[in-house]
Amino acid sequence: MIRASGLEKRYGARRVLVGVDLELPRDGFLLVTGPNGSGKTTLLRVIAGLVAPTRGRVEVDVHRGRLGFVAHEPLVYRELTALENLDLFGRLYRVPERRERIGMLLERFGLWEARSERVESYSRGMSQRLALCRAFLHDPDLLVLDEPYSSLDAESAALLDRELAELAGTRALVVSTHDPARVEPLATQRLVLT
Amino acid sequence: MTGGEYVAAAYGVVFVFVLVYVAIIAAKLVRLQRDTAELLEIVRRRGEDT
Amino acid sequence: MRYLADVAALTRKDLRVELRAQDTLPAMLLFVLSMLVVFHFALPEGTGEDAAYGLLWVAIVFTALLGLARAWIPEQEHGVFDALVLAPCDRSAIWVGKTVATLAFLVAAQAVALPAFVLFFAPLDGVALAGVLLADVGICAVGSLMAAMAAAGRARELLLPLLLLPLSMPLIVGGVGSAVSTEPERYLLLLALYDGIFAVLSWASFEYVVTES
Amino acid sequence: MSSPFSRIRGLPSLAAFAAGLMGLALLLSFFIAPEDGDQGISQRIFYIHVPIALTAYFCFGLGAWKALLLLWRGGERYDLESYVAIHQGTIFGSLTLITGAIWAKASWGVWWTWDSNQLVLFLTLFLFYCAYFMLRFSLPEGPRRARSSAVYALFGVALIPVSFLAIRLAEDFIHPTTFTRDGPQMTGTMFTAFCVSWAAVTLLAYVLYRVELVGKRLHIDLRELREALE
Repeated sequence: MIRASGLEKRYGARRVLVGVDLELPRDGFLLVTGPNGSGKTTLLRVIAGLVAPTRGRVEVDVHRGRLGFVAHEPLVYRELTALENLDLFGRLYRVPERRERIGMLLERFGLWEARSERVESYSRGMSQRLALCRAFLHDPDLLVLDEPYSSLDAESAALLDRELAELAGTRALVVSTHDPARVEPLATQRLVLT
Repeated sequence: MTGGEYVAAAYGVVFVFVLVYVAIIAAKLVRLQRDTAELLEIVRRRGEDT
Repeated sequence: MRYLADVAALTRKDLRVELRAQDTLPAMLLFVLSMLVVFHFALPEGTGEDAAYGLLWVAIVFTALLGLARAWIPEQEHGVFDALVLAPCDRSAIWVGKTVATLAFLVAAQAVALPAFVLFFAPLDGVALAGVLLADVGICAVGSLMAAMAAAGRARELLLPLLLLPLSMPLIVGGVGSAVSTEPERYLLLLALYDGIFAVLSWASFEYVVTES
Repeated sequence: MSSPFSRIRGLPSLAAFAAGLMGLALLLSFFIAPEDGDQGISQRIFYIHVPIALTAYFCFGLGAWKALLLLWRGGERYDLESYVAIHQGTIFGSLTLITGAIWAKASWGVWWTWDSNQLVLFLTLFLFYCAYFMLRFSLPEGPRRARSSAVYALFGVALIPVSFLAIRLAEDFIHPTTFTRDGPQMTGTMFTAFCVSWAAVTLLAYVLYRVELVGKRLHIDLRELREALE
């Protein structure tokens, strides 16, 4: 699913990624750990195709429509409600039975009551959960999650654990996190960036 | 200003521009030379350490 | 067909976001009206109507610039731009949606400004209105692309006018000409030519401006 | 088959050839070409002003061509080449405006005239390409800056015909030209002087372009070397 060799990324003189090689099968679960500024986010953005590596090559053979991405920011419109955001992305990703699937996801992530409120009135945790809904909306083959647990409360974190446990093995996952303990058992591969 | 002086002015400006350009390129060459010397220094020092 | 559905979804999103945020449209309206009032004082007694048309077009261009400066702000909050770029739709649809939405707001602002202009200064005939609409299309098309370029830069409010003003020169000539000239058809043709060339060029190059790989 | 031009590939010989050609051009335009009937000696500015303007167009065209290659085929080197070509174009552009102003002063007694479509078009393009550098300095280095600059460079070339048409149409209502200056009728030697100086100035621009390119590539290689050593 993902093949990368000699990946390097440099912003001016600062080398963010050096000599990263990885190979992830279609059902692999890659856990990426490392201190702040070690290039976790950059690596995940390179895998997602948002950033071009300075040197080296990365091949991700998944169609853009089959990729789910969660970043530090929720990537949703502040002025729109949860329903409107998911409806927009549902259309762009051509999700079948869009309404039912959105309803189910909002229910599962505890956002059903707040579905018609604007995202700008959401707490950080709620926005993060909406971002997870957006990433899972089209049932992607490859999920790239950049510190998905950030700003989630205990209950939501447990919820995400169950989700990841369910997904592991059925599709490719790349997860970067600060407390790897939660995800450690599910990981089939580990990459520590320094 | 007579016609001839204007012609001289026009060609003069072109000449000055080219000269200024050559001066800028010369300045760049000097800087490149200094950079190369620095790198040489680093390599030489590294050579002595090993 | 898919493309049109994407464009419709994106345009509806842009219109809804803007109507909810309620900051660009009212600002554009007040801006263009206050400019017209300022022009009244700027035009000394003796100047003819032509000067008024000229200043109208200055007001139109700068109102468009005001709207375009805010065009991609919603996408930059919460980094939504990445989500749009990652979506499987053709990226030019994002540009079409934004252009249509910005055009809608510009026309809405002009719906108030042009009657005010006729009231304050000089009449506007059908051809002049056609000139305004054609120029609006041109400046929104090119402006949306330039705004997307400037969005990735540091001094984006400063950069956008610099990028757009030279490009809008033919639009101003076409616009003023359609209002002032005795045979305005040629100017409408110029505007149509401009729209044709630059709308297609913007449409084709938008993808390159917003992606890296 | 080594035609004389195959030996000219190297930069030093190219520069030498350019210098020779420029010398010939100066000789022709000052001494060989006859003096113009009505404008007298000031007409000789024509031999440097117009070639510089055409060279600026050539540089902008070269920049746009490299930009097209970047967008079409990708490749880091085209971004630099497009940038340097447009940089040359702007330098020759400012020269065009200055020599044009001198010519306007000599021929019509005013430093600037909106009547000359050529000069007005050039002023628009000059402002456009100055904004090109503002765009480059504002965006962080990377593929996105290269692509945005390339797209902007392509817009520049599309702007030339449209602006020319707009300026020609603008003549009617801004103010009709008080005097028309159709292309100067050129006798045989005048025309050869013009063509030689055109070729000489274009070659000069191309040599400066290549020199600057070498300098910039050397700078990038050194930076890479430095990073490798750290």
